[in-house]
Amino acid sequence: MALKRNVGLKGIKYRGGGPMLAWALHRISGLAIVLFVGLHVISSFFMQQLGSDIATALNTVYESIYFQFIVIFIVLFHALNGLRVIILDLWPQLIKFQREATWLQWLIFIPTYGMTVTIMILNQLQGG
Amino acid sequence: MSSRPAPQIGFSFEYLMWIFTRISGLVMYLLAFVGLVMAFWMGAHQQVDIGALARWTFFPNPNHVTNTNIPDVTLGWSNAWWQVMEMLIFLFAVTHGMNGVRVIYEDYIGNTWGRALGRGIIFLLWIFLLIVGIYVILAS
Amino acid sequence: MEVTLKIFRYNPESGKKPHYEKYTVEAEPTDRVLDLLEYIKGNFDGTLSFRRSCAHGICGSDAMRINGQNRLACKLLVKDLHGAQITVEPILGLRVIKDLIVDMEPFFENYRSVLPYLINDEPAPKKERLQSPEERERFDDTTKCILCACCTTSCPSFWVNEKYVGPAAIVTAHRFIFDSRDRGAAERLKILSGQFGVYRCHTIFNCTTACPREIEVTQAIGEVKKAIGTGSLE
Amino acid sequence: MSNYHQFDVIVVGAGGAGLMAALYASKTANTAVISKLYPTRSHTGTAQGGVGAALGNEGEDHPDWHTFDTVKGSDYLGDQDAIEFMCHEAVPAVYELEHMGLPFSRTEDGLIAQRPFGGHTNNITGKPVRRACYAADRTGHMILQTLYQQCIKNDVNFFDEFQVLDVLIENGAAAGVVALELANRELHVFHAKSVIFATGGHGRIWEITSNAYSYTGDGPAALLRRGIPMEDMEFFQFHPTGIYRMGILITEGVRGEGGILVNDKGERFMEHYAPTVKDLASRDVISRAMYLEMRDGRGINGKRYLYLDMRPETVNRYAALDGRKRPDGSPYVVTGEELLSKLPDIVDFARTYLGVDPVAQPMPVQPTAHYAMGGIPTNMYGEVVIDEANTVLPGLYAAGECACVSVHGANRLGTNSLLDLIVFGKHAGLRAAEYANGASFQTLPADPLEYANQQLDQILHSDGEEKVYVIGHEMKSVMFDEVGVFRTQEGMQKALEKIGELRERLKRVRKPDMGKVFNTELLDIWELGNLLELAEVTTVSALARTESRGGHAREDYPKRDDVNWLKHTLAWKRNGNIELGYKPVVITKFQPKERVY
Ligand SMILES: Cc1cc2nc3c(=O)[nH]c(=O)nc-3n(C[C@H](O)[C@H](O)[C@H](O)COP(=O)(O)OP(=O)(O)OC[C@H]3O[C@@H](n4cnc5c(N)ncnc54)[C@H](O)[C@@H]3O)c2cc1C
Ligand code: HEM
Ligand code: SF4
Ligand code: F3S
Ligand code: FES
Repeated sequence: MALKRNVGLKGIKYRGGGPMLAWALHRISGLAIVLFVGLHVISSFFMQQLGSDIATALNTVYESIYFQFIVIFIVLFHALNGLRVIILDLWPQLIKFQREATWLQWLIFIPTYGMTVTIMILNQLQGG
Repeated sequence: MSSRPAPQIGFSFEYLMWIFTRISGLVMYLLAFVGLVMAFWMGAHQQVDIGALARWTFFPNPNHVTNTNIPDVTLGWSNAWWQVMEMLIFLFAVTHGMNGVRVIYEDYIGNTWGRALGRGIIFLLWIFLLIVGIYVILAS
Repeated sequence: MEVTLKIFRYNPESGKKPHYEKYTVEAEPTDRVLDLLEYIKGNFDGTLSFRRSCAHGICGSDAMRINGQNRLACKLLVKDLHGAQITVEPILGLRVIKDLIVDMEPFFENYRSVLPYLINDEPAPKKERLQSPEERERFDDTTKCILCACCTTSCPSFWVNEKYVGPAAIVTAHRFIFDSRDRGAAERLKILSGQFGVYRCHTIFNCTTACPREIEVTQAIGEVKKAIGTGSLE
Repeated sequence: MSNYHQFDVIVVGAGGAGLMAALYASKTANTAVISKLYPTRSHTGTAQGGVGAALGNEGEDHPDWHTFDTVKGSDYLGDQDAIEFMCHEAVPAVYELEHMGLPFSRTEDGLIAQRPFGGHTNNITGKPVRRACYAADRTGHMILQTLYQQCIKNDVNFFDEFQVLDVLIENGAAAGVVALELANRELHVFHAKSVIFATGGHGRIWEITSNAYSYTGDGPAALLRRGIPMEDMEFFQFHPTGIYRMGILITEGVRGEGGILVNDKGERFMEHYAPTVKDLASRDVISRAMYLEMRDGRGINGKRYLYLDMRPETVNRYAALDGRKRPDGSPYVVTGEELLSKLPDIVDFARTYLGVDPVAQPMPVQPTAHYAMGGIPTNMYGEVVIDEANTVLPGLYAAGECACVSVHGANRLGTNSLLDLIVFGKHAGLRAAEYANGASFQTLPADPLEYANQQLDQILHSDGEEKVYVIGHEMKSVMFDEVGVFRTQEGMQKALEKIGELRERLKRVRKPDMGKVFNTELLDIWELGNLLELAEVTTVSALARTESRGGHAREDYPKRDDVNWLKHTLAWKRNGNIELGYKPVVITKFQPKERVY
């Protein structure tokens, strides 16, 4: 008997390198944003209609600076990686520059995210 | 050396959703860009912190704009134009996102039955989110 | 130099679970991994099973996962691995029959599903059909495919769903879709625009990295996606 | 019985010859192909340079020139009627491949591109002619893929990973084959009216070889055991340019595009051995020249290899010296990119296996065992003939490298093998179907599996000390040293003794894998048995032939001897001994002449 077709967690060990990681992050970030937006909408609804406590609790989480670090990371990554994917999809002849595209993506991501986070921390410190 | 008939453009569901994902991605960029530029134009530089700005960029809802120092900061920011803007971006984001969920689900599900079931559930969720979201926007 | 091979072992008849076994051999830096496997089979354990034929990367028999990446054992030299331990495992996403041998049938079934042959019912001329060097160049890259399955079995989309036709089948389809002599593009594009066609590809690029023939697999898939959208075969 | 199958035509082997035969046979008869490898893994896929046909797309050419070149290349041992047939059929056959979808490289006018190859000349000027139709440097790959694709299109039946062990011959006619299913070690009987063998060559007999692991001569060995003779087995081609120590082939196309061979002193030594065509002389001539250079200490650093140089500056310098022109009359000048686009796989091989960039550095090469001219005797319709009088064995056919028509005689010209596959594959297929449609099934013997079962049992019950791996290596090394490019009486005698010893030792191999699932060790042992069988036939045939001709070069008999040896060898295995017989060569238009290039 042959073994069952079963990739499971072995796939994670596959050394796909950068592009595979980017895809995994894109997928996770996309799901995370859906979750984030979805919960936010529903909690806003409850707050508006019932002034519910759950909503306030959730908002506290959402507005905490640590959570915002994460959310901004996720959104920024998803948006930039998505842009790379879109560009390569619409002009497949550029796919041979995929490596360069990935570099460029991080080149934009790191300063943008870094700056945002720094300003937020500075503001936080000032605001007390 | 030889001319051959080009195939007709095939409008398969998979293709339409695929191209929608790309287009909606670009549209969100555009809308966010407008939101960001106009926020600055309205004086965001002095009025809001960057977290709020980020949230506004994606969802230009005045509720997202807070500033402990200026009590009525959102005054100029809440009007019909922004409601339309927010609805648009919300529509695109939720549709794009729920379709993404569908794609992920269908990557894993091969059989027709499971696919139909999944599509049904995701479709209902999508409608539900849209209704609730638009209600919230209009009511705020 | 001395290298240790850690090899995935599974024998369906032994009743034992899959496990890894280690073998230490003396190797030249210019030895192929395949040479080491042959040596181990010949000297230590004759039951070790794997497929191979040409031994120079052109028949596509010996795709396996070496140090976590899909490679042809005959196209990878010891010196290129930079390490004293080499892990050898079967490719992912196909049923393991024995040791490094997997069931290739689903792979070939996907291949057959994209009409992998020239379609042209117009009466042929007495001599060759003409084709300019540029028209020939258009699909040159994808004619190199040896159906080794390195690409398809490195693709996470294929791992989770073997009905996805996979990069290898799309590469074959590409080879015909962009051949100026072919008339079956519409039919193939229709198949590939379906549920298990090109849109299961999320540009993960594992396939391109894995391809031992250095085919720009993801680009080929991208061109097919684009042809579906634009209806143009430029 | 689920392991019993019945087809009109059975094709054993799914390389170029097998698939071509299957395509044609399946048009009118119920046909199945049995192959021990997945069809696309067949050795045809490794062929690089091209398929020969006098299309005349890039300069004047005629099938008759092709015929003469082939006769001359064969050192006059080829049968001239068959050669003429093949060279004329070549032109429509190549067009047919093109129509099937084969992506040939193209000329500016959109025609099939052609390149020069060793031994192919303009019969008037003696200069090389562009006759090899190519698809970059993967012509065989494209032929194999295209034919397999056509088989899919036409719904041909395949039994992949089934290894044929035995052939059934009843009442003097073919009755079927016995095959082992690799996946579960079960034996199957394939009952057929016609059986076509297309199992390829047996180059694994030699140490340094361009041939695949699967090249173990299963077809010829099975037939030999059933009383069919082998023809011209002493003629085995050593290709001049194999990668040093690995044997991986560097196509003659490299020299076709202008590459040259140099020795340690940096000399283009082929000038001395073949003044007119130099590096494009036929393969036996070049391999021998290389051997002599190395023996006289002019190997690179005194070692046993030489350089193959295809750097653009070298190519251009010698092209200018030779006055080489492009088809449009302009001088021949190449760039690195151009070479790269015409020979991408070669560049890849050199980079991978040698760590050498061939556009910047020369490649170390040595002669490598390459092609079996000899094999199962057939006539030009693919029918197997079993004696000096060319008596046909009804229902049995062979085509491709395992067959000996003989169109290659004592030495095959490059590009003629792929041609052989498609021409004789096709005709074998047609004949086999025609025969099957007019014949009835032979009755099978009471226990068709008897022989195979008994042999397998013997291997499985073996419990000695010997290792297959070691025995195999000893055979390869003695054959390469003693029955290689140059041969002597003594050396071959030594080899023969060794083969006898190894055959005995093979009976005492250590206990093999007893499993049923993909028992590849069992097959390795079986295949080594086949190789030893054929090594013996090769050596016995070679010992008897006291002359030098084509691929068979004897130091003790350096001259060709047309008076005594212008004849084909036939070798039978009878009661454990090899018996030899001879049959005449068919000569039509060309009387034997001295062969100079
Ligand atoms: C590296 C290389 C380069 C070459 N380049 C050229 C070239 O440029 N031009 C040219 O004309 N020729 C060239 N040749 C020669 C030519 O490629 C071969 O001679 C030819 O491809 C042989 O084809 P075939 O159909 O006879 O056998 P193959 O293609 O080898 O097929 C043999 C088939 O038989 C099957 N088989 C074998 N044993 C069994 C068994 N026991 N049971 C079931 N099935 C079995 C195998 O699975 C396989 O499918 C080259 C050869 C090599 C090795
Ligand atoms: C500028 C903003 C955005 C851009 C450019 C963008 C771009 C993309 C692209 C190109 C894809 C397809 C990836 C693929 O096929 O591999 C994608 C997938 C996805 N997106 Fe977005 N997106 C954006 C915003 C969002 C938002 C706001 C959400 C959530 C509401 C979201 C959720 C998802 C999900 C869930 C997927 C599916 C992921 C997958 O298939 O792996 N995206 N996005
Ligand atoms: S595309 Fe590359 S990796 Fe995939 S099957 Fe073909 S040769 Fe192998
Ligand atoms: S790895 Fe898979 S997802 Fe696409 S780019 Fe390659 S086929
Ligand atoms: S053995 Fe042929 S590709 Fe490795």
